[in-house]
Amino acid sequence: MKVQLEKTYAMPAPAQLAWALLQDIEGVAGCMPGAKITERVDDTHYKGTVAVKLGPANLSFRGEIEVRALDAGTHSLRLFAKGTDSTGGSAASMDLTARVEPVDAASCNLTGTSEVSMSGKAATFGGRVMGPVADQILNQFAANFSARVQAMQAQSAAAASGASASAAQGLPAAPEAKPLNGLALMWAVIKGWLRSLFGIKGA
Amino acid sequence: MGDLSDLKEREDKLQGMGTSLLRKEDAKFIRGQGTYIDDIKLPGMLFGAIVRSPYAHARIKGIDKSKALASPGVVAVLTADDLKPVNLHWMPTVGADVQAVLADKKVHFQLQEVAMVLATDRYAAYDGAALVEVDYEELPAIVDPKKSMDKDAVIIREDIADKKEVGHGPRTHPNHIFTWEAGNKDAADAAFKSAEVTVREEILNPRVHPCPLETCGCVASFNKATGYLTLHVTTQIPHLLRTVLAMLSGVAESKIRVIGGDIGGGFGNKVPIYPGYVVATVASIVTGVPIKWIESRIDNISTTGFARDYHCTGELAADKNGRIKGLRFTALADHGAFNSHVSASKLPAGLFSICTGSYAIPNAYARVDAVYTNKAPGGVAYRCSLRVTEAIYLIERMMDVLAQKIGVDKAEVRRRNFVQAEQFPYTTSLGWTLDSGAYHTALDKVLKAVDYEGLRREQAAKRADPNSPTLMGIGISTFTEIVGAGPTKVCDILGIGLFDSCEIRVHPTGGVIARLGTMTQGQGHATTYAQIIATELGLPASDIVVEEGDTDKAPYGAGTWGSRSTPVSGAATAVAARKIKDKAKKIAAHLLEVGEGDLEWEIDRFKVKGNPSQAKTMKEICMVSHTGNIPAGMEQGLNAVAYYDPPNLTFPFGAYLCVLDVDKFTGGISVRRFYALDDCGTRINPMVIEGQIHGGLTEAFAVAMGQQIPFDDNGNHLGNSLVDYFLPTAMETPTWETDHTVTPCPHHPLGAKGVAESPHVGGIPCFSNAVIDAFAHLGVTHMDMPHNAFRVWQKLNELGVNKRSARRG
Amino acid sequence: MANMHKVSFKLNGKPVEADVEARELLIYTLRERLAHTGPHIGCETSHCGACTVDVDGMSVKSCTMLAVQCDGSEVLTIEGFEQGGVLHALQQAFHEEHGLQCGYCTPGMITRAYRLLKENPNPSEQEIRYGIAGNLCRCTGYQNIVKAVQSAAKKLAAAQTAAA
Amino acid sequence: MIPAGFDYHAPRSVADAVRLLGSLGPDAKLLAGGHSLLPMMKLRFAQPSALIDLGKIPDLRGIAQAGNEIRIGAMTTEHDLLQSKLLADKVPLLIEGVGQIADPQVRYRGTIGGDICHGDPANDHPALMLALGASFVLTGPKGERVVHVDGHFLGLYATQAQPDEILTQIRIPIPAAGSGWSYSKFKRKTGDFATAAAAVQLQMKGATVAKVAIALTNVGSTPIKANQAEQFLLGKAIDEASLAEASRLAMAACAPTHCMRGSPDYKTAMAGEMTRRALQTAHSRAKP
Repeated sequence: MKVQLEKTYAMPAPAQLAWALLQDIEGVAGCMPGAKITERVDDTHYKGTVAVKLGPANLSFRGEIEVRALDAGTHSLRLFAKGTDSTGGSAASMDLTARVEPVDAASCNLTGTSEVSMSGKAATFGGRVMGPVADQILNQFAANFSARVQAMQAQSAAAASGASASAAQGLPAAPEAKPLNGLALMWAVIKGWLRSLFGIKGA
Repeated sequence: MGDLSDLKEREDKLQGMGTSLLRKEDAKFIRGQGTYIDDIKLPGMLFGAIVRSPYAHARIKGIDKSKALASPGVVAVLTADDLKPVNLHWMPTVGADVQAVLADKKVHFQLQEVAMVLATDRYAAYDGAALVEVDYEELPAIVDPKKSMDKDAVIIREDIADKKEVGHGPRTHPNHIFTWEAGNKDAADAAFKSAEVTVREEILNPRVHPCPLETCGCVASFNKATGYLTLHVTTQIPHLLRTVLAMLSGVAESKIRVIGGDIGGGFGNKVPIYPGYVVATVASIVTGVPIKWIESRIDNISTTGFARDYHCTGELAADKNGRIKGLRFTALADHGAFNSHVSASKLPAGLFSICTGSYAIPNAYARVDAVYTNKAPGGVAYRCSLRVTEAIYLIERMMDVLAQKIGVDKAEVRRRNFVQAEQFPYTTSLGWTLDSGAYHTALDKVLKAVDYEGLRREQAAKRADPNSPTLMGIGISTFTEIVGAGPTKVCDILGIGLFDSCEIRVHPTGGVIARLGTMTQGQGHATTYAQIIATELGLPASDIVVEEGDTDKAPYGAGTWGSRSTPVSGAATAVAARKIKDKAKKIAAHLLEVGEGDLEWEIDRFKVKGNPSQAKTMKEICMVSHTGNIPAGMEQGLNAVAYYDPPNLTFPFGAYLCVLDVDKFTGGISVRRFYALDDCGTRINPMVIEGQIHGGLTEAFAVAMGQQIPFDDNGNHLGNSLVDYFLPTAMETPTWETDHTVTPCPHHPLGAKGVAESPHVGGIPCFSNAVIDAFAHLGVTHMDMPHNAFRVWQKLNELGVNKRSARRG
Repeated sequence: MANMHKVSFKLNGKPVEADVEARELLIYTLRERLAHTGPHIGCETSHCGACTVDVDGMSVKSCTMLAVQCDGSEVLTIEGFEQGGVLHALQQAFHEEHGLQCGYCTPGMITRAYRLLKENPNPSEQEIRYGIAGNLCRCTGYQNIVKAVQSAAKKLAAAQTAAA
Repeated sequence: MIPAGFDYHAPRSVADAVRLLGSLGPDAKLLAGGHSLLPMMKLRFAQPSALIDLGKIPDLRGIAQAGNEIRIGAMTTEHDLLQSKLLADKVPLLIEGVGQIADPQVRYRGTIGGDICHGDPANDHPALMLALGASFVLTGPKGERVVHVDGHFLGLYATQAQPDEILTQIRIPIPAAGSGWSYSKFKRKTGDFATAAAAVQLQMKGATVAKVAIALTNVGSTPIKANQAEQFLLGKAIDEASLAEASRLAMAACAPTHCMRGSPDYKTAMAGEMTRRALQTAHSRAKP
């Protein structure tokens, strides 16, 4: 059970800042809904957990992340993450390439290309929900990422001439890992659509 | 004395062969008093839960038991490493291969057995299983057998990568198992070269599962003091299982007792020997306490006893009138990760060579190539004999393809190719000798019963009407089955011939106990065997007890599968009864002071010819046989045992016809009528036969219309629970019309043939032929099973049949 | 460790008690603690109906109900059908119409049919098929089961009028 | 196939249930009929710390008429609905839909509230509620609020109900006398979710459509209201042309995913076909 995803998000910050954040794996993981780095093995190997929650369903994966490439030239990062869920019945892996492309001095695009592969029970029973869920995860990731780059921007502005190279230090703590919340996410994802249909009832 | 009403009364009292005697086995089942495997509870028993792989193909880098061992109630966690000391982490298969009992370094298919957690109860065991941490390194999986033998294909079985052969001739690729051939290829090729007409189709028999309502399981109990091993187990082959256990465990076969108990349906799923049985047995030997292992439904569909997965090509060569001159059938067989396919040693492709069916085909060639994939092993015969459904499906489909090609009616093309009644015994070009048959009679009776011409007229009218919301299909199947394995000269498993047995003991007051090597799973053996003995010995069936499945009590036999019970054990029963009858006759002659030649048999007694008042009833003889008043030199008692090695298999046949309607817009199919005529020779219990046919047809309907075990590219199951796997309910299941002719088997002591599988083997092609016939006028010659609405709709959509005419109403 | 609960209910008319974990399924309590092995486990996803029992006048799949939910209930299983050595009309009819083969679905099937006939004493064939659609049988093809339910319905109706 | 451990609570009143829900936190789940939740728990996809069983709250069961609406307690079972003369008389669409849910045993246990709260677009009640224009009473710590079905379903397993709220009652406006109805459901087998299904409530004025509601099951991440098809049909006669266009518009609103039931194309086509058939049946039942 594989899904390919390619998404581009506009980031209201200079490419340098976004790239700086992208190089900070803990920081990146911090933007992943429900994800947490539990151990830094070395510069390119980490251990962590991801919790995915959807209605009554709740899967928590533990596994490893390997940084396969970090290319300053193209501002791109390639990660490979894999793990098994707490009951051992399911497994997942993700091959992710994230790239930062400057748009102008103040903004850039974050493009993520990933192939998510599922095995076990989750693949057998989750087929019907997998597309939407992966979508939600990426959207919230982008939202968190954007929030953090903006925070960095504020900070580096404050620190007068901030050296983007060192901008990765002293970041605000990654938002504490909350499991992906189906309700909040779906709400975010389809709010616009709902508004067009029914006004903003229930918002 | 002797008048007709008296004869009838005595006859009726026996309730012997030919009567629809109500089943003896029902009494416990209707009260909920059956003893199925999960009903068995022994003191101190532990429950074993199996840890399974989420990956279809992966290396095991490590297994961490610590969390599981710390879980409440968990007693032990067994892995391959724990079985190594006793050398039971791998086990030999009937396919001359080996199979991992618990995954050793690698998992080869999704949900493969990796570890067993032993705990004080089922809940604790499953909690523990969820806590066993296995570190995997995923490998690419091969799911499509057509890719197994690619040059760059990943090697599935590293453990035998350099093995030159797996039982059946040279391997041409590390993922190749064997290639089997039958018939004369040159003669067949020549027939195709000179043929006026040839047809060819690629036809799939998808991977399915017998899915009995009870899953597999066992309770293994080893007594350390006595060294005696008792295995309660869901098995169709208790005696062969005992022998294999002795070979595996080193425990003397005399100290192993296998007990079949009540079985909640088998349909082939309970023939193989599964890792769960072996781990539970080893665990009991090691711990000295009883171990229960019960499969979940998902594990059942995913890992034990799949069937089919034959990717076939059918070719027929014929003259322009449809008379067949040559046949070439080949199959690529997906055997999964280990070759534990159930088959007789000399028949790696089972009885696939019955694929000439009911037809006189002068030149034929068949070939099967078996390969490994990252799927579960253990291919079984799902309510059929070994690979017979695959063979008959192919020939019955191809008869339709040929008929469409030459524009001859599908019933007529069959008539033109049938083996003629006077040709029997008829030896096919692939080497089987069909003992008897009356194919024309059967087909004509069915066509008349359903008004075949009328149906074809109605179909023509529907086809002419563009506004008809449905397509009408008429399917025919005139199959010949091959059951009752089998003659030991052709059929053995692990060297043991597939004979079977019956031991009969007659008690002084006329009560009888009979014990057999077979194993009922609902077929009604306790009733039908008793009826055979009742007729043979003139003692009432009500006083005859039948026992099976306990290897300490029953004589050795190959068990119940492949519709072999009546053909083999039924024969053994008759032979044993006749031994007793011969002795009884001597005693009667002695008592009546006449020669044996002066006696004649009448229902329940021997009487003196011409002096009917002079007679001895069997009941009287039973008592006398236990006294001193028997012929000099004769031993007391009326007991006999018979081991029956059948001279040939039996060849039941039938003619089926199905009428159905396809909804043009949804692809949904509704079966309007299904008429099944079966000929199984002598009919022992018509009620039981009818019941077997209803069940077989229903399983055929399930296979044709919906069953399939689907996988994604990673080898993940996509439908391995009853959420998706199709078991029809009373709502979906059609109503069955049954009929019969009787053509006795010339070589069976009772003239009987097997029957339970005919409706499955003959039913599947009948459904498919009906579905495809609905599309025949649109040029469609084949559609693969299952014919579920989605797949049928895709064809409707492709042909544009589902478009409504844009007329404004 | 999940907390334990004491549940007490009437099983085939007799009061019973069991100490169970909250997560314990009714089928497990009946089979493992109360030695009623008539109802069986066939699928675990509440499709097959082999575990069907009657709880407070409802046909229930006991693999999808918690034992704790039955506290104070009236539970009927196949073991409760035979009264004073006399088989229930449904048990008799399943035997006479050859409505069973391996017997594994039979307890659930009969228990379901019992409630069906309580609610609809004279069902048509279609109503019977619809009424037992929650119970799978792999052996019989249902035809004789339908016959058995029809024949039991007649017997019960006759008994009714006789009693009246 | 055994659930992980959890605590069990069986409150006797809605107030107690709300209190428990608040105190036990987000890992506690409400238990209704259990035929969606328990299988998920047996597969250990769901491992709630506690279950709050609503089955012992008598106030949550029952069917009654209040003015122009029918009020149904959230814990009323499908079987109760099927037995209701009141519903058969006033809201026959609901009866026709419920009769096609799962199997008899599931209908004895399954509840209308549970079916709605699960937020699964494959369930039948969500679309039925859309077609009937129902409202839901949600009870939480701050008391009750009534939300309309439109917009209630946010996505897969996601509804407007907040984590601390309980659906306590369903309110269905009684359709105008003489209106027609149909729930056309296409499924693989008994007990299966719909491949696609259409719920239609139709009111004719003479030969033309005065009012129509069309809702679709299992062809998107939520149940779908076929607004454009509805708009189109207003004032039109039900004939081949309008049926074709209405089902085309209904199909345009579908966004199903692939599963064993079929491809998105197929499910969309079935949604169109079920829409057509439901409209035809509803039309045949409607009085002009």
